[in-house]
Amino acid sequence: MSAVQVSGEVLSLRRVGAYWLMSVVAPGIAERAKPGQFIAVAVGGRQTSMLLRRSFAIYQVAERGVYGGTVDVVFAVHGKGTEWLSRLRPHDALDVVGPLGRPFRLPSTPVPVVLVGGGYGSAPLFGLAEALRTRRCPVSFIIGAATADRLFGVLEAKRTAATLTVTTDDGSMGEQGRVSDVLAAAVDRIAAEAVYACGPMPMLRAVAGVTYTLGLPCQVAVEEWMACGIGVCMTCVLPVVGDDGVTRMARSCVEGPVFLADRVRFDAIGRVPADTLGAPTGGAW
Amino acid sequence: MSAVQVSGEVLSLRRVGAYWLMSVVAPGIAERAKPGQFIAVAVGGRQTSMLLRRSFAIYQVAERGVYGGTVDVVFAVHGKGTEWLSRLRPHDALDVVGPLGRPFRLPSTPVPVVLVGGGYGSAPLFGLAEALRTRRCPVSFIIGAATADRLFGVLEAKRTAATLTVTTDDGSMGEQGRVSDVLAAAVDRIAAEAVYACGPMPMLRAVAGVTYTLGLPCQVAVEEWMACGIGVCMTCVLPVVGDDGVTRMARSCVEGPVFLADRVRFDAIGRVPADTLGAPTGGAW
Amino acid sequence: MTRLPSGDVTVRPAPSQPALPQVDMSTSLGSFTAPNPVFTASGCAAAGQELAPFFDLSALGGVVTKSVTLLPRSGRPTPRMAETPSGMLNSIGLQGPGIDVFCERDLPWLAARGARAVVSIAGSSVEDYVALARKVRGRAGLAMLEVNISCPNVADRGTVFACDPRAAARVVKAIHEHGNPGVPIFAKLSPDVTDIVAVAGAVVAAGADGLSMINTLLGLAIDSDTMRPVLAGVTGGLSGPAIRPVALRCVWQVHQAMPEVPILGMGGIRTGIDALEFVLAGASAVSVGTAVFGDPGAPVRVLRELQRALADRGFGRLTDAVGYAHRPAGYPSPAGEGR
Amino acid sequence: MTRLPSGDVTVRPAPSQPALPQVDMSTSLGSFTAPNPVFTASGCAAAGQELAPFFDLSALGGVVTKSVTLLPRSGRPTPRMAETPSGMLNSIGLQGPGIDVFCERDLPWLAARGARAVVSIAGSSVEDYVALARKVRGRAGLAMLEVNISCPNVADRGTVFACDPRAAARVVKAIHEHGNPGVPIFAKLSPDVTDIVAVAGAVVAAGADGLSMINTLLGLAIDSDTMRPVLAGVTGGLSGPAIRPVALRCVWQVHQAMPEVPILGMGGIRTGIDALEFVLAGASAVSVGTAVFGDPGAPVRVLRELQRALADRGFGRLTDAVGYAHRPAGYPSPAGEGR
Ligand SMILES: Cc1cc2nc3c(=O)[nH]c(=O)nc-3n(C[C@H](O)[C@H](O)[C@H](O)COP(=O)(O)OP(=O)(O)OC[C@H]3O[C@@H](n4cnc5c(N)ncnc54)[C@H](O)[C@@H]3O)c2cc1C
Ligand SMILES: Cc1cc2nc3c(=O)[nH]c(=O)nc-3n(C[C@H](O)[C@H](O)[C@H](O)COP(=O)(O)OP(=O)(O)OC[C@H]3O[C@@H](n4cnc5c(N)ncnc54)[C@H](O)[C@@H]3O)c2cc1C
Ligand SMILES: Cc1cc2nc3c(=O)[nH]c(=O)nc-3n(C[C@H](O)[C@H](O)[C@H](O)COP(=O)(O)O)c2cc1C
Ligand SMILES: Cc1cc2nc3c(=O)[nH]c(=O)nc-3n(C[C@H](O)[C@H](O)[C@H](O)COP(=O)(O)O)c2cc1C
Ligand code: FES
Ligand code: FES
Repeated sequence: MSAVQVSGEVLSLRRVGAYWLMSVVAPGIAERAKPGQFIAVAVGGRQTSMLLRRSFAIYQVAERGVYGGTVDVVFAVHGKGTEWLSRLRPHDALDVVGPLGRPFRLPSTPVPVVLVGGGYGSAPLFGLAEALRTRRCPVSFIIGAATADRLFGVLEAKRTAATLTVTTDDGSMGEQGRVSDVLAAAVDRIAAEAVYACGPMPMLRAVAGVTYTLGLPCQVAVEEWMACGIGVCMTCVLPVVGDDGVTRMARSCVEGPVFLADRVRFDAIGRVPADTLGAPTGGAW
Repeated sequence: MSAVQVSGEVLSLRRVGAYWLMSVVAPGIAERAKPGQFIAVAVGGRQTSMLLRRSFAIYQVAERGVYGGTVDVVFAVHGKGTEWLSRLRPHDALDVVGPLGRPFRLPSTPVPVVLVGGGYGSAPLFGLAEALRTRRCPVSFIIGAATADRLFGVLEAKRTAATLTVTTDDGSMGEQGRVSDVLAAAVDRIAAEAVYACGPMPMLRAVAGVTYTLGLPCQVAVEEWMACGIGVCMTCVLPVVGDDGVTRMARSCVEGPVFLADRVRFDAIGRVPADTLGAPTGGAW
Repeated sequence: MTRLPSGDVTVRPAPSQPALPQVDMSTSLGSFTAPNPVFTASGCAAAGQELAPFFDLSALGGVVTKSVTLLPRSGRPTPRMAETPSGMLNSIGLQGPGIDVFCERDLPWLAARGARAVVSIAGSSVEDYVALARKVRGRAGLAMLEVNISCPNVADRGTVFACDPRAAARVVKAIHEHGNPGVPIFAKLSPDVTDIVAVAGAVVAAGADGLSMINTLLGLAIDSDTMRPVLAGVTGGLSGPAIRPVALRCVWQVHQAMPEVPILGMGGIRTGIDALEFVLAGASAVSVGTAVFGDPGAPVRVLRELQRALADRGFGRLTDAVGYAHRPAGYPSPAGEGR
Repeated sequence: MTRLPSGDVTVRPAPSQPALPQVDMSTSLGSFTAPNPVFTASGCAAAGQELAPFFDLSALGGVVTKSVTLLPRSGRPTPRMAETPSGMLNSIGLQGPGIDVFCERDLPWLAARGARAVVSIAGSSVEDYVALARKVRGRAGLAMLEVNISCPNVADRGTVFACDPRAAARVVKAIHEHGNPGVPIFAKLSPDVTDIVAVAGAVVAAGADGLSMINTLLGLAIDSDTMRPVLAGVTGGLSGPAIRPVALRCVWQVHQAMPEVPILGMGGIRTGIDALEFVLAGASAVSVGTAVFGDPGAPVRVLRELQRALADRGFGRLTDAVGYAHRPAGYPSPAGEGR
């Protein structure tokens, strides 16, 4: 469903561990949003030197409410723009474009699935879990991060998921290790037939490796630097294999952010593989 | 006394007619300020696209207080920066440099004087009036503007001045006309021996014309576009005749904003008179 | 998806648009007369499809498409962009499907929607450009040809055509004589030259019907953490409001030197007032580029704001405002009396 | 002045500065070794006096003075400036007292305060430059000569010296041979050229000990109310963070072409991280210009921030960071292990 641009309003903003949970009144977006899609918000205000929107995965939405539809996102303060966002107050205006990107595709039959989230990457998985449950798919969660305060949604996952495994690199919570270390076991436990993952690129690569050896279908939601978020600038590309077996530099904002894991050339992120359609052939370009 | 840079804090901000009256906690500046000096404030916040400070004449100061010294300015919303200032809230941080520029020189004897203010230009005259009164100089006020809402300080002038004349271009308050139309009469009434004026350049020129014919000494506080406010950039210049009779392009931020009216080449504002020191001599520059 | 506790809907009315004052916004770019002077910018609107959700493409003067090459191109590795103060750097490397797919898929799509396509072409040799111009000749929806000469010339150790008046002229002349696209040819100039008026003069003499200016400035950003250039391509093109003063200067200089040559002006336009400044400096039309990334609806907003700004200043026709900032002292104001 | 109702004073402690980590900040610019790499920029610090209330001038690597001419100059009419997105335009016209007053009044003042003066000179002929260089020869406090060649060459219908490699080289060669100031000669380059590496090569071959880059970009602003150029001088020089990517690109290109030539880098530096980026790109020192207008204390703050940024990245010496962004893959990191 096509994106809209709305002048929204901050409803609430609060800390959750190492992150911020922001609720924005953005009528028109909530109604359209599907799990895995994202929004792009303008930052810095009228006379700002920051031209580009910041993108955030949709954590949850409320289609209607006293205020009209609301969209929630979970974000980490990374640089100038997110720092500005973290200082917003309720009722401040926020220009939002969304919903953007391709959502997760849902299984047609009620098969058990494992959802794997790294850091704030678990945020979009809760909407997905809900949609899966309405299709009566047993859902198991794996949530991981570097440290305990960077885990998001552990309690909610406990409440809503069949099983939950938590990992931290430093062992400050759950099992010490990476989500990919515990994936095979989690799949085994519920005889999962599909895996969905969202998180940093190295994690997605590891998850894709595991699902590949297990021979399981896997969808990943990637995060690439984006200038426009709507498909016109070509900055957000990564090498993806098409149905025709040909590798193209695909725009993660419109052809993604959700991709089939086995189509993403994780070994070549940031590069242009030589066999990519239209890859440099030496001098002649 | 030399300027300081302080990270101040907005104490209050309220509308006064067509203007905003802003009180800023700026310790170190209040103690140093003299009538006729100004402050330069940074606008737009951290990631702003606005690089340059905005300058405002000091209306009044409180050297000490529960908050430390405060400085008050009166400003009109003119463009981006003043628009941003008008949306500040108490406790917001504001970076202030001041006090800047040369203050009004005070008469050594208790002579009667007339103070002439146009628009927000009357703001700096109240501090001056107070200083003059401590020297037992009878003070008469002329306050003018285009319309009634653009007059500033009428009540305060009524309260504090020996006599007050108000003019508006549209006659919406006081006498219809310009401040310069009523200056001669005001001078006459108290046998004034000096005139001080602050306001738009055309008004200052007219006032200078009147005091010239009356043979009275007159000091004017001018307003030129300023990039730095501290004397390093050379953007704020106007042609001024020096003690040696030579015209130079003088920096209004450090050699002004207060000048002797008969030294300012009002006929040549915005130009470089041919007899200016180092004026273009054709090709050779 | 997860539902939050919810009450009644409050319908928020869309901000009502006050009716626009009457101004004749039409403008001529060589033999092409556009209904209005606001266009997209090449590489900032792809081939239009992605902007359709945000506004009606036929409402613009035209849609300038991403520079297309003879063969498909993968473009450069990532990162391809860096945000800079009031600007951004990009290093895309002309990623695209190639001219054949473009003509089969994209051009017809635009034509079907009544959009006027300004096709931007990019090559690495004079022959490339000629071949590209031939490919689009007579296609439905084609309104103008924009020749992006900010490309390395393989025959000349990769010197950018736009940086050498002779090379730039050779490209335009060849298109004019051998590749004639049957529509106005606009040459797109780079600001990274010592004398842009000389380049402008050369391409006009070679047969360009008009000039698009400016392309991006060559820039670089360093990542202070990795302590290497941010862009995989090392250097990139600087765009956005940061470069607007440079763009206005280029338009001013070229219009002053050759007032009869139509200019499609661009560089940091974000509002109707920005667009007005380009028109006053000498542009007959403008492209809105980077602003689209921050505000997908920018082109139509700019058009609306420009029309109002012209009316506010007493202009009944856009064309009366073109180059107006060059008028001598005492020249009659749009409203009539001298200024 | 008017007193508001007042109570007790609250003394607010100045924000405490955490002690700076040890880093050898000294840098060599030809035969001149500066204690640290942060300088003011010509035209953004006058001759230093006005900045003294805000910081100790001797704490900087040096004070680059406003370009001085042989005779006094009134400069141009006003308006002389316009604020632009993340930048500003200026058109001052080299207002100044002339070299004699400068040498009598300003240079001694700086010397008396232990400031290292980098004297910037500007002329309209080769002879002017030679005469200026002679005038400052052997003066107390003189650390370097910066040759501002972004000036119209009267002998060549006003073409700017910096825009013509031959003219630029002629100026530097003449100073080198006939006007030898007895200190390093830095030529200040303009970015408004097709090939800045060529200009750099020409002036270095002519005897320049180093390069200052970049000067402002030529720009223009239109007043949408008067519908004329804002600046009395019509065009002006664009400076500030807006141009930083262009400045970094110029420094990068020139350092890559001639890594042994010291560069005084500038263009939009506002923080220590900005300064670090110039150093990593190849600058041995930096000038802080426009940032001073917004923050009079900027140069010393930038110095502090740069020192901390270097320490945070494991650099024990500034010189180890110069050009570090050009290192090949696998080059040892400042901390030792490869990156
Ligand atoms: C599809 C998508 C979904 C995302 N979801 C989330 C989320 O749910 N929570 C969250 O905290 N972050 C999320 N991110 C990352 C988030 O967009 C960046 O952290 C943010 O843009 C950084 O902006 P900044 O101004 O703080 O950093 P700066 O470094 O100041 O940003 C400078 C520029 O780089 C771009 N940029 C920098 N880092 C990133 C990045 N990691 N990804 C994309 N662009 C970047 C910015 O958009 C901006 O244009 C998502 C990114 C994408 C593409
Ligand atoms: C010594 C002095 C004292 C002043 N005192 C007052 C005062 O008491 N109250 C008040 O309302 N205004 C005063 N002004 C004018 C005030 O500084 C400008 O109105 C303000 O800078 C406009 O900023 P802006 O961002 O709103 O406008 P913009 O047009 O967005 O400003 C753009 C740039 O132009 C400069 N500029 C624009 N107009 C002026 C102007 N009139 N004078 C100087 N610079 C300008 C700004 O500083 C900025 O750099 C004073 C100016 C000076 C020089
Ligand atoms: C991401 C991006 C891609 C671009 N691609 C092209 C291109 O393919 N061909 C071209 O002629 N110009 C291209 N440009 C330049 C723009 O068309 C325009 O000339 C420049 O960005 C200045 O305008 P702006 O500041 O409004 O963006 C591109 C600009 C950007 C930001
Ligand atoms: C108001 C102003 C005046 C300047 N005057 C000179 C000058 O006289 N000589 C010179 O070489 N550069 C001059 N410059 C250019 C600066 O020295 C510097 O090269 C340029 O502004 C880029 O640095 P910045 O962005 O830090 O200001 C001037 C710049 C400004 C803003
Ligand atoms: S972010 Fe612009 S195409 Fe994806
Ligand atoms: S404002 Fe810079 S010298 Fe006066």
